[in-house]
Amino acid sequence: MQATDGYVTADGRQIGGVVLDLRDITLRFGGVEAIKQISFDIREGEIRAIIGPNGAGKSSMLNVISGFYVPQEGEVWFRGEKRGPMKPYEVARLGIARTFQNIALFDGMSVLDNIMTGRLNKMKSGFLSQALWWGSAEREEIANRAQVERIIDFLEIQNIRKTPVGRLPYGLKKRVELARALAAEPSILLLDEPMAGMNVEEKEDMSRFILDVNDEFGTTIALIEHDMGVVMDLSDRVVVMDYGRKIGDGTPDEVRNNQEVIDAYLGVAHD
Amino acid sequence: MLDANPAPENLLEVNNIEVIYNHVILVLKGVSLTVPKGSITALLGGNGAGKTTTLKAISNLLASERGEVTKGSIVYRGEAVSELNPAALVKKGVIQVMEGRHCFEHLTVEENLLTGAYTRSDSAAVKQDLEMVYDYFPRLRERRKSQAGYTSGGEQQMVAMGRALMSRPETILLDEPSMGLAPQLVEQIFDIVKAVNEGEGVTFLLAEQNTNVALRFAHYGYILENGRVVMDGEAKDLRENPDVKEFYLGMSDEGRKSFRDVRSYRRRKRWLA
Amino acid sequence: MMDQFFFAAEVFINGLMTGVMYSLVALGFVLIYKASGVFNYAQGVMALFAALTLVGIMDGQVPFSHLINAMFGTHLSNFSWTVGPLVAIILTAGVMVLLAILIEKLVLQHLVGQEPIILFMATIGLAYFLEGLGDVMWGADIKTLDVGLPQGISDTIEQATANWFGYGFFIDRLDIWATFIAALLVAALVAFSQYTKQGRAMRAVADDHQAALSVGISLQFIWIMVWSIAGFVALVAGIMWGTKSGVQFSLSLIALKALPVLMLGGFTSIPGAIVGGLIIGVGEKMFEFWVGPLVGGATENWFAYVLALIFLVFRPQGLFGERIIERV
Amino acid sequence: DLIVPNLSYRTGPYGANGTQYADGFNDYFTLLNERDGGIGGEMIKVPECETAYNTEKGVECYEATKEGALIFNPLSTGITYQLIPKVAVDKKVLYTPGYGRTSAKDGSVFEWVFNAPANYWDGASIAIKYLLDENGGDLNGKKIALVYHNSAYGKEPIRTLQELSKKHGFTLSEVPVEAPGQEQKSQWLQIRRDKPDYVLMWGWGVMNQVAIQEAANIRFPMENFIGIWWAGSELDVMPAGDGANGYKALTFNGVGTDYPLYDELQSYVIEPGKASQGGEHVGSAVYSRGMYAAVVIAEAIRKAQEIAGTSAITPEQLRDGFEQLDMTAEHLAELGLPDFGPAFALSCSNHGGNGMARVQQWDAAAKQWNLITEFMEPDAEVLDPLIAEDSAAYAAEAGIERRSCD
Amino acid sequence: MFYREAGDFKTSYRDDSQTFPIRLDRWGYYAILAVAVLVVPFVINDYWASAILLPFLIYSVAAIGLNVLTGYAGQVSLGTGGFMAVGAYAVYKLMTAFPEVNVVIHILLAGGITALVGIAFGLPSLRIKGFYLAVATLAAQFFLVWLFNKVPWFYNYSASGQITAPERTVLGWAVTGPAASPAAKYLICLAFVVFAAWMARNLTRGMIGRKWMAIRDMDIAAEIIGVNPLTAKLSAFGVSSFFVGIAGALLFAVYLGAAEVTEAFGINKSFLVLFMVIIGGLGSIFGSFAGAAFMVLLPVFLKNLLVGGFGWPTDLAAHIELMIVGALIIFFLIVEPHGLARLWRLVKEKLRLWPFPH
Ligand SMILES: Nc1ncnc2c1ncn2[C@@H]1O[C@H](COP(=O)(O)OP(=O)(O)OP(=O)(O)O)[C@@H](O)[C@H]1O
Ligand SMILES: Nc1ncnc2c1ncn2[C@@H]1O[C@H](COP(=O)(O)OP(=O)(O)OP(=O)(O)O)[C@@H](O)[C@H]1O
Ligand SMILES: [Mg+2]
Ligand SMILES: [Mg+2]
Repeated sequence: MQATDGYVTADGRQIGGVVLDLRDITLRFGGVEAIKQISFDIREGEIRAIIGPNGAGKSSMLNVISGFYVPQEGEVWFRGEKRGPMKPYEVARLGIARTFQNIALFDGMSVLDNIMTGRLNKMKSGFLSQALWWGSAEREEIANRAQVERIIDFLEIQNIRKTPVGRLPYGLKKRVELARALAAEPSILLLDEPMAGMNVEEKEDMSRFILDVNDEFGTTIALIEHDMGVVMDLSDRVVVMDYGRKIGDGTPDEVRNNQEVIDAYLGVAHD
Repeated sequence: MLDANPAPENLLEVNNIEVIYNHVILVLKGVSLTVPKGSITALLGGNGAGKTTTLKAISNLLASERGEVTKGSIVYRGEAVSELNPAALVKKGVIQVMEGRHCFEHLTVEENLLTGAYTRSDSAAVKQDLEMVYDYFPRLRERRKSQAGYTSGGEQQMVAMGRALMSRPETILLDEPSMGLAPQLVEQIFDIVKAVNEGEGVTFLLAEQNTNVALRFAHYGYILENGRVVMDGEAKDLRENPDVKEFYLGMSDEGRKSFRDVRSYRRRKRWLA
Repeated sequence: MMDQFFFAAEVFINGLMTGVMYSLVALGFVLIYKASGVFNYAQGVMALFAALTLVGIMDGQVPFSHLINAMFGTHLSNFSWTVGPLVAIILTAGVMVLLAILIEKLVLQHLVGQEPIILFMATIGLAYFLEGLGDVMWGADIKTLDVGLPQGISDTIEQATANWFGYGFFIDRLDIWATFIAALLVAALVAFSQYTKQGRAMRAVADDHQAALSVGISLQFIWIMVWSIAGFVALVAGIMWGTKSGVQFSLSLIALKALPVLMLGGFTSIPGAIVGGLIIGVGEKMFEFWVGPLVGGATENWFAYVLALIFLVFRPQGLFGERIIERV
Repeated sequence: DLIVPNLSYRTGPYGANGTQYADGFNDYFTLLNERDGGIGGEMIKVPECETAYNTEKGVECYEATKEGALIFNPLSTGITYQLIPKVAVDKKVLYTPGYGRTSAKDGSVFEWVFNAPANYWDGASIAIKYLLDENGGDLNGKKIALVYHNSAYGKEPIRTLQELSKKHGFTLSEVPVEAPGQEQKSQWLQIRRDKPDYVLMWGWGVMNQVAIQEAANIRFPMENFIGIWWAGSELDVMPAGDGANGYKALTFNGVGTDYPLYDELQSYVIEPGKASQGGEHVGSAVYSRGMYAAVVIAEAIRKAQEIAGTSAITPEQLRDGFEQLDMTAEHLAELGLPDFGPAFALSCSNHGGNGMARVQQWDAAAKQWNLITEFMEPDAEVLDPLIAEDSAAYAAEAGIERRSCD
Repeated sequence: MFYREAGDFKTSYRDDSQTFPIRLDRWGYYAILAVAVLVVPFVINDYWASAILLPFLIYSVAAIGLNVLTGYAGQVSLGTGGFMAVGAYAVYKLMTAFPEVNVVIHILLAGGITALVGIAFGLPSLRIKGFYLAVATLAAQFFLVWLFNKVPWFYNYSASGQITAPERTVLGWAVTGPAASPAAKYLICLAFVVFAAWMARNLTRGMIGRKWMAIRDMDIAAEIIGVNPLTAKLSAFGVSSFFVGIAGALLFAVYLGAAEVTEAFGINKSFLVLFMVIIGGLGSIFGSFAGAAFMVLLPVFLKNLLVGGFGWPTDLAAHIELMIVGALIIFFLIVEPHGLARLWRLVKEKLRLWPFPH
């Protein structure tokens, strides 16, 4: 549909080539076929939404990308190379970070520590140095802490940095999760329902963060969301899934007017 | 609700309660609300406002989170209930659908629904209700034999909702029923709420972030900020309130704003300060 | 040659029987784990406590006699009566129910919703307490327990097998009884937990305390019920092991023999407790018998665990345990 | 006052045995205090401290009671090993009759430790000697199995038995039982298969009861089953009921209450209600052994007072008392315990006596132990080199100068 | 407001991540350390050393070790006794094989050897989780004890299988063997405790610690955000066993002086250290100390009270002591399930607010 080396969005951003290409993915759990023969791609710098009814297989798709589920069939291509079987932590090293639908923060740790874990692939000091808190370990800790503090400022969570995350209300947890993902300075950010359980005001905040990340760092974003307002406003292209199949793929406007999508998901036409 | 003649059919009254977690964290700072029989009352407010805490205080589920009600009283059908254990409260007809699903992971979907009917002994009627739930949520019928832990987020939400309906309650406390549900299903769930409310006279107190939908279906609403009720009124009045419109419905004078445009300066609400 | 074969068969059968004895202890663990996700460290001590109480009642011992004597300078030891086994068993079961109620009221109730390791720790506290209580109540002597279960080699089986195979099998009559009793218990418990409302509620409680509360399941009731049943199972285990080796402190240590059984069968599976017991029993006996002499013997303790460990590497939830749900 | 702490254990897996021993120990000193006003006019104080058979608690008890104490008797091989180096520094006497470190018999290395009248190696040797007597002096080609508690204690006799098997031509098989020993099916099936002529047992606690039960189960002839003295209490045989009839065990003390001393115990201690724990276990095998330990200690104190010319003796003086102790048969009879223990004499180099013990047999119908042999001497020819070797190794390891004993 | 942090501002991230960010705490700890080093050695006697301080210090090291594994990395282990035995036997073999080398090096090496053994037994943790893992570590416990009991090489072929620590000196002071003074033993243990606590603190405040905690709190999520479970879990097993091995070495060489594996390093040790960690507080270094103090001091205190104070017979006292210890464990769990460390923090929070309720 678009030129192979990218396209320009309505608001004038330049979108690059394909960074992540999923080809004919099929994923089964015993008898349940969660994903059936799905192919789609994600391009450099774009905001790509994945939508669909509950149980359509959206989260499973993200799990396939993160390497947590291994599809029975199909291939994942990353930056023009076929990705072999990879452990999730190896995928993380490729610069793919994510948030989770059912918040997966580390409850026993403070907000600050949670976000710091996001930087684990950026910190290289050796075991001994850490054990003795000598030289590189301390310097590195401080340098990374400074980075994290920037993210904390950016997401406006300064006042809770030392709070254990277990005590936070839902919405703030989502924000901390985003912060943790951002701390990894990912090139691709996968967001699984980042705005569930938020009111409009908070969704606005979240939207602002997502757009800013995309803008400032050029981060590619894949986004699952049920709020059509958000999806339609933010995303450049949308994939629609239903019962594990892909039933639509295109710009928000194209999807919005796709009859199959309306029947399966949107119900009444959305404004 | 400051009527001159207090409605006698107030099913639930929460009077000025304070909740403290872990002996030190004061979360609710004097919340009062009343839920008339047969109504749908919405509890709105941002993250951390204290909605969940309020609901848990009512259903006495705070103890297991090391929280306690330190002041105020909770009256259900004219009877103080803060000393009852949660099971006794369910027997009285109050059931809560907890935030974040809380399914029994290792039980199948069907077993989950059946535990909802734990307090009932009319097995024939239970069977009927099971069918009713499956009719409300056809997706669950398909997955009846799978372990709830392996169903998708939305499916789990349906299980939680269905499970509550199975107890044939008089009052349902619903905590964020729309969270994580596809738009059509949100409508559908609220339609179910409405149907159950109108058809069977079940009273609802629901905490909701999706103000838009909530205010469309509710009769009355309370807005909670920072552990206090900052505004309350008939749902239709609230819908018209300009502040509510801006902060909870995302409307400006020109209609709905695009999420892309919120990046510029925004006026912060200052109801409390 | 033939003798060797029969001998191996005898070791095998005796292994099975030993396994059943282990299972009797493991069952109590499974029940409580299933119903509350609590790993009840005190199960072994409960067996000891039950057996002590049973003997105490049967012999008409004055409970707390040592304490009373020490405080008031009296010389109490026994009442003038003794109690028949059946009545004593019923009375002891009553004591175990009472104990369950107390445990719920004083311990579990206050720990609703805590992490499993905390509850585990609480049961350790309980184990200490019960151990002390058992000693204070009934004294620390070794007591002989005889509720009329037959003991010793079964002559019938020996003669029959001697006639058939020319090799008389030695099988302990107590073990045969244990097998019967275990089979009965397992059948009853499986039926209870899978097919009754309370059984379902019990599994629900294990999954999520809060959610169980929110649908109106009374944790209090479920816990008292389950701990009572587990107390009864402990009593059965205590009777069997107490008959075998006298009622004494070491009885509480059989819990350690039940752990590999549990692990292998799966913490949540009642049939698993039996199958696990059989595998462990046979495995450790065969190993001790044929490999033990080569490496110096006394291998049973660790071998049971290593055997279980090998199974776990392939099935991390044990043979019949519920799948561990891993999702994000 | 003379302080003789009683490091006892009345709880834990071995609590039942420990209780009886401690009672016997206490009661004898009570008797001396009540009847004679102590020893040489000094009252004996016996502060008791619970060790639960646990080494760390044992050390705690030792430290807590050592102030002013003369002598320790912890009834645990593990605790003994802890205390051996400590008593040498603190200069306290350690008396471990029938347990502890065997080579402590060598007084030139273990200045402060005494283990008369017999030790484990003596026990092993005497058991074999008894079997030799039974078999007309020839054990050639016989099979003997050793069932043992898989711990330091249980392993003690192995070396000795191996030496003896070389000397007498029997084959020895070793069958360890992991503590606590509640389950011994495979061990006894093994014995059933190998059909040894005799089984010896070094067991403690529940292991004994189960072993005797299982032996009865496989119809092992009980009279060919011999336990060490710690596997020879009523507690061990009672649970097996009639099955245990004929079981034998070594002992170095008398059993039952058929000694003149018990009359005095009855009138001075038990009847006035001063008996430890109400006198429930008076006359049992382990009670008697505890009492016997107290008798030896009392006699050593008496001897020390005699040598030192003072009644308020120090531990050093007590050590000297032990080293000159001569327990003759007559002396025992004077104490009201004729033939209760072996006659033995100690010296600077010999802290273990002559190692004599005898055999007792269980009569299930009468529920009592009967002594069936006289005191027998162990095979010094085999034991002495072993002891010399082990004590030399210890001396080298711990850097101890061998004391001159001339 | 007895306890204040107001006015104690941090101006650099380094200050903010230090061990005791609050000035009052910092001074408190320095004061305790000063007393421990400068006063205690001069007043210590045999009883205090043997009955209280040595076990307290040594078990603190073990508890820190187990806390790393269970409290920080979330892997429940019941193999502590076995790993302590590895430390003890390793130090014994080293001490007897290389008498000329300083014993401090032996102890550290013993820790290292234990770390290797711990890593080997940690391998199943990659598949096995929760209580299943706890029970699986029992395999290590029983196997190791059996091994040390069975293979005479480990105990230098001594007749009874006991091992006895020869005398070794540090800076001219005997620290092992019967002639070691209580003060010398105390100081060497104290040095290792301080070293262990400091090192554990460093590890847990840095990235390694965060990886452990991430695995503990939600292992799948941790893996997806980039934690390699293999290295994280095995490093936890390694570090934990290192400390536990040191504790075992100290327990044998400095405290007991002689040991027999079945008795000194049995399953009860594993449970004891686990109790300390849970009672003290999982995931807290301070908790390790609190738990060790609780489990070491309480029985001694109760015994002295019941037998010494009330003059009860020892057996009754021992039984009732068990009941009281059990009841207290339950009581503390009910008051604060997260252990004494959390209780202490709560008290501080209250003090900060005092006299206001919240
Ligand atoms: N167990 C707890 N311990 C301590 N603080 C808690 C606990 N649970 C909730 N809180 C605090 O109570 C406040 C109110 O939380 P609550 O969950 O009631 O908010 P909410 O209105 O339901 O928010 P959301 O819309 O995000 O669910 C929050 O600030 C939260 O940090
Ligand atoms: N590990 C698993 N084992 C078995 N079935 C699974 C597993 N993970 C997902 N499923 C099933 O696959 C289907 C797709 O699940 P998925 O979580 O991807 O849905 P989703 O599109 O994210 O839905 P929602 O919007 O409700 O979150 C569901 O029916 C779910 O039950
Ligand atoms: Mg999803
Ligand atoms: Mg909420």
